[in-house]
Amino acid sequence: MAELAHADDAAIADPSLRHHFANSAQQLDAAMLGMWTFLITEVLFFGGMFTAYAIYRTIYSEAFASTSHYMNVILGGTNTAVLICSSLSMAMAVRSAQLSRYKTVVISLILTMIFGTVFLVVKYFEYSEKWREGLIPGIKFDTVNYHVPQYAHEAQILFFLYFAMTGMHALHMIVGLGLLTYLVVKARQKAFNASYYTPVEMIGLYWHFVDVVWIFLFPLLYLIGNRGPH
Amino acid sequence: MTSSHIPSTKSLVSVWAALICLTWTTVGVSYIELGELNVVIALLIALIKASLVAWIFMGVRFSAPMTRLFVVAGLVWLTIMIVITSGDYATRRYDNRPKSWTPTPPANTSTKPIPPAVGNK
Amino acid sequence: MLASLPLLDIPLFPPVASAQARQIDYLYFFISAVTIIMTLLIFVAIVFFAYKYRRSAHPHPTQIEGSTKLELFWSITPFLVMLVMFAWGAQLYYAAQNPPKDAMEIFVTGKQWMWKIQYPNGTRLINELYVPVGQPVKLTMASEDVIHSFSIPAFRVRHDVVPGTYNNLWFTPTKPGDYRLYCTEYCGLWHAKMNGWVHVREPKEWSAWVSGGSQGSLSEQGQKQFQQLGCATCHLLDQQGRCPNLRGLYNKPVQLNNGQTVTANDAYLRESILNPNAKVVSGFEPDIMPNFKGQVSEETVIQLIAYVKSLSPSGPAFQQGSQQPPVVIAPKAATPKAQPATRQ
Amino acid sequence: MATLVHSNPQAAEEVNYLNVEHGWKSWLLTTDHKRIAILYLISITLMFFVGGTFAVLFRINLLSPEGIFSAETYNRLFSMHGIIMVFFFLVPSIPATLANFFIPIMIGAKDLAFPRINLLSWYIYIVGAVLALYAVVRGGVDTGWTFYTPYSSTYSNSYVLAAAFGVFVAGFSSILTGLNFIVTVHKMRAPGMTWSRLPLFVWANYATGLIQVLGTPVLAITLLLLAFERIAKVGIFDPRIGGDPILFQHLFWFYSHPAVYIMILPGMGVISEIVSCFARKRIFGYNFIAFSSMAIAVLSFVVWGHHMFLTGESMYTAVSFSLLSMMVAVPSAIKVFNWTATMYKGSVSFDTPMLYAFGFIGLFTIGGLTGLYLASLGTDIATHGTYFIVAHFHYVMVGGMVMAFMGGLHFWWPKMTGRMYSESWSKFAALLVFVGFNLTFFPQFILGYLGMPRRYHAYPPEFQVLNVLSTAGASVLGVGYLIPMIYFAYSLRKGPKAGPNPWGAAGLEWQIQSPPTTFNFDETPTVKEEAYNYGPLEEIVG
Repeated sequence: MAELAHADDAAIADPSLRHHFANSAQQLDAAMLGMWTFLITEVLFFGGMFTAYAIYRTIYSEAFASTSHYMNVILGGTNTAVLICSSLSMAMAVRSAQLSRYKTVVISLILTMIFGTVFLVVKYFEYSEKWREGLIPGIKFDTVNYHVPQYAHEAQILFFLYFAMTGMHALHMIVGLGLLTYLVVKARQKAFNASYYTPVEMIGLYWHFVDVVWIFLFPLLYLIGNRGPH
Repeated sequence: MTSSHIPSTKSLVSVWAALICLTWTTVGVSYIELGELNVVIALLIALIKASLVAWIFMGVRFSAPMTRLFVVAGLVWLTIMIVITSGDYATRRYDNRPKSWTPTPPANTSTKPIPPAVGNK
Repeated sequence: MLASLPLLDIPLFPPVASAQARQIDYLYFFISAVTIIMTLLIFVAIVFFAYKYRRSAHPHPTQIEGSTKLELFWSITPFLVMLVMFAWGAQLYYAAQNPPKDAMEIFVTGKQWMWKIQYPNGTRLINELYVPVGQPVKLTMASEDVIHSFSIPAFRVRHDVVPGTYNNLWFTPTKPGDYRLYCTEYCGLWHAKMNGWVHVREPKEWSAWVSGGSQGSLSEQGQKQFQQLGCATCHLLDQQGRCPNLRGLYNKPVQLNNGQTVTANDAYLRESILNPNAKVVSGFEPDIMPNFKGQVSEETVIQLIAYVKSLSPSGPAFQQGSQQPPVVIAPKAATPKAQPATRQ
Repeated sequence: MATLVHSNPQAAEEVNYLNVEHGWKSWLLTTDHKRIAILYLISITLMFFVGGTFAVLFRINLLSPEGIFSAETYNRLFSMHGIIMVFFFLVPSIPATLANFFIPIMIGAKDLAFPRINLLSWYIYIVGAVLALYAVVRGGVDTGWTFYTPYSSTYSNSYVLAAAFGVFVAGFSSILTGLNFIVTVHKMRAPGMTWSRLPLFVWANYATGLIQVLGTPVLAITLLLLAFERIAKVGIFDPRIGGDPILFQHLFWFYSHPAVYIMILPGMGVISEIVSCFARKRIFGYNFIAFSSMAIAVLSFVVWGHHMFLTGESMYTAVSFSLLSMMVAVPSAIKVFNWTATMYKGSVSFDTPMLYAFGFIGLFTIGGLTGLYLASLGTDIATHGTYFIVAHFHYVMVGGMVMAFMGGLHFWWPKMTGRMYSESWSKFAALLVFVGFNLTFFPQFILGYLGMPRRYHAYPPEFQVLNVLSTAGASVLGVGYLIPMIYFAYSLRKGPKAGPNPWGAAGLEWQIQSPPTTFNFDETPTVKEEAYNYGPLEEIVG
């Protein structure tokens, strides 16, 4: 356990040390463990939908393959690339916070936010295209001129899962953008330096997690079955 | 990630490059018709990408063994859920497997023969 | 077994009216014995220790760390006892899930707050089930809306009726009488009203009842529907029409155009009626048979299936047909549009 | 309880967490884990009595075979009773109150790892509770606490969305509490407080934290998918488009079975503390009890299939779930044997907490053993969906969990409030609860095997006598739960002052003043000896 002899002078030196922690190393470890535990809950939260996807994919594999006719792989691919770049810029932000480079922290955070917004805009186009083609299960889904009418019903299951998963993912992106704005405001006040960068690190973990979820969503939803030239 | 371990820019950019190439490969592979294998390859590539992001970007490389245990525990619980639930569906009898049929309305009492369903060729 | 307290006539134990009931009761008694023994053991141990080592009589406790041998003993022995319960229960469950081949088949449809029961000879009842003593009965159950659960406590049988699937349940009544029938899965407002009676009668009395007033057997009604719905135009019975010939189809392996082979049981027939393109027989074109989903009612589907079954000689015991060698439906590889060669 | 202001003039005004600051702001914006525990205690007691009144109401309805209220009212009463009791009383009760209060003190820390998240979890609980009460006021939900589709998604026209959203929000409060406990036990232990010196109450709540963190998110996503399906009129659980209602049950029970262990594990932790204190003895087989808590936490995630044996599950799944369900019963058996063995050669005193511990061990044994009827496939056919199951889980939840909660409350009340409560009244109440409980739920075992189905507002006339017995028991139980409210409130005002260690117990929480100061310890203690050190070690049995 942390040595306690000089606990008090550590408290004086570091204003951000919370009273109930012995020293900032213990506080950072606690924050990291807490963040990882939270990410585990997110893994299981998305896990429920992945379980449903896995089951319906095995039962209705042809119906799911028929839905790839409507999935725009180019938009999905660019989105994946955009998210990977945002992960890079987020990692750079964390790195420069650890090295107390105040300017690069602000720039990379803003870069991450730009990539995030680009992702959401592309997502908006995909959703509106699906709305126009009438593929929203329940609300607007014309089973009559679905391109393989016999699979119209099972395809609704996939589109339900598609909107549930990508919707939840987009919601997490929006929350991430909110957190990033908070970080940018604090970074401009030079709040983060080598001895105190926990918020940047934790929101970085959250952002990378959201990217990992998309890394799994993209192949499972967009690259189903054999799709000739799209 | 204690403060002594900071990832170098080189390692970050190389991970980024690897992720982009892997995305290209997974899209490319999906155009080749391999039947069941398509899903397996797509998931494998996604797994590699995810572990790359976790190992370098999320700093699992430097973090304490307890954090790594937590990450592994989370993935183990996810596999428990997926494997056991889909195990049930894989081994179910044909009768009990979900099939798409709708609850049918009351019997068609009119004597007129039923026209074929609208929309079918 | 003390079936009820004499004075207040409180029922303490359900009637034992089916072959399964006695078997499940034996397991029930075994687990009850284990429960009572263990509860008394713990109860006596606590009372004895609490009394013997009460603070006034035993002020100086002797600290004991614990003993691994004792711990291993009382974790392995309970597990062994539980393994016996597990194996015994699994064996009963396996028997309950696999009805005998010669069981008489009755169709049950669970609909919000009533049980519609159809006999192969066409009689239809609501919340009433007449069965002969000693004859195994298999219930094939479907639900039209929510999950119900067909349960007859006197026979110790119960199975959920899940919409979208066929569930079956079987029993062999052994004691004539009237037994209650319940729905044990919550299904809405009048869930408590969804009960009925199971009347077990002697075989003579039962067959008289069965051959009594009924508008033609299920398969005859099925035949009427078969004509009326226009199935006969494609499914010719004497030679090969544009669609597969249904004579002798029931319970036979069928080769599909995606290479799979499926046995043509009730669920296959029902799915092919409601969603024909889901499983197209090899050598035939999809999208020829109209989709009857939403056009035909539950009873009509069951009547059609009964009619198709009556076409195959190896139908269930009710039509005493002899066991014929399995007939492979799929014609030899023929050009799609050409007249497929007739079967041998 | 009104604001806890001390008006006891003659005692030297020692500063403690209660009188260090006053006014509603100091309570509603506190980050002191002790005050948050008191806030939780008040809110879950309210929810317990709301749920309890529903229970008494529908027990009255079951007095006559045709039922006194309408079917509609009965269906909503039992559903809301289930939802409020499970998600708003049983899941948070011991973790959010007693564990929240005592884990930091027991491991020698000033506070939990994330005090602000602790307060946030209480506010989220309140938002969830308000949503659930809104659903109650507007007419309640009639799907049962299990929300089974397709009834809940397409056929029910009650406030399913409001209730499901309330439970969804309350789930996050439970996740945050679990997260707080895990990080605290990992990172905030005082020097010398190694894992093998942790009190068993901390072990039990650490295991509960793991289940809360790993299980609750799946409930969140399941209820979300249900809400989407209810709004969009079509969804993945809808059989009309090929969905499978059983998938909802898989995802629901993946959380809800571990949730029943979230409810019982903290109770087991409390009983380990009480038994070793009132037998003045080291707990028998410390490592085995600690290890069995962890074993329960892990095994509880692979047994959920026994809720669905009769839904057409495949044979292999049913057999494997039945075997695993038998394995998960072993750690609970180990705990019961160890508590009994702890009393061997002890010096047992019969204070109220010990009476509740006796009650817990007896009733939890019956509850646990009757679970074997449901784990073994054969007898599950005869008992699924009947009152046998209602009796089983009430024996474990009310006979086990609520007994342990009352025992813990009586055990730590002097430490939490610095006041003793009346000994005779509390013993009388404990006896009343024990008698009322058995009178309520034992007849239901008989009704169960007779085949009376659950959730029936009207039943065949031959079951009437047993139901009347059960209703009589319910009223005795209700009174048994009201009496503590009175003597606890009385003790706040006029109870005799309780010193730092009224029971002479071992443990860090008994070495500080009661009620403790805001930062618990003047300087962080160093732990040198074992967890339950009531005297030198004399004997190793066998």
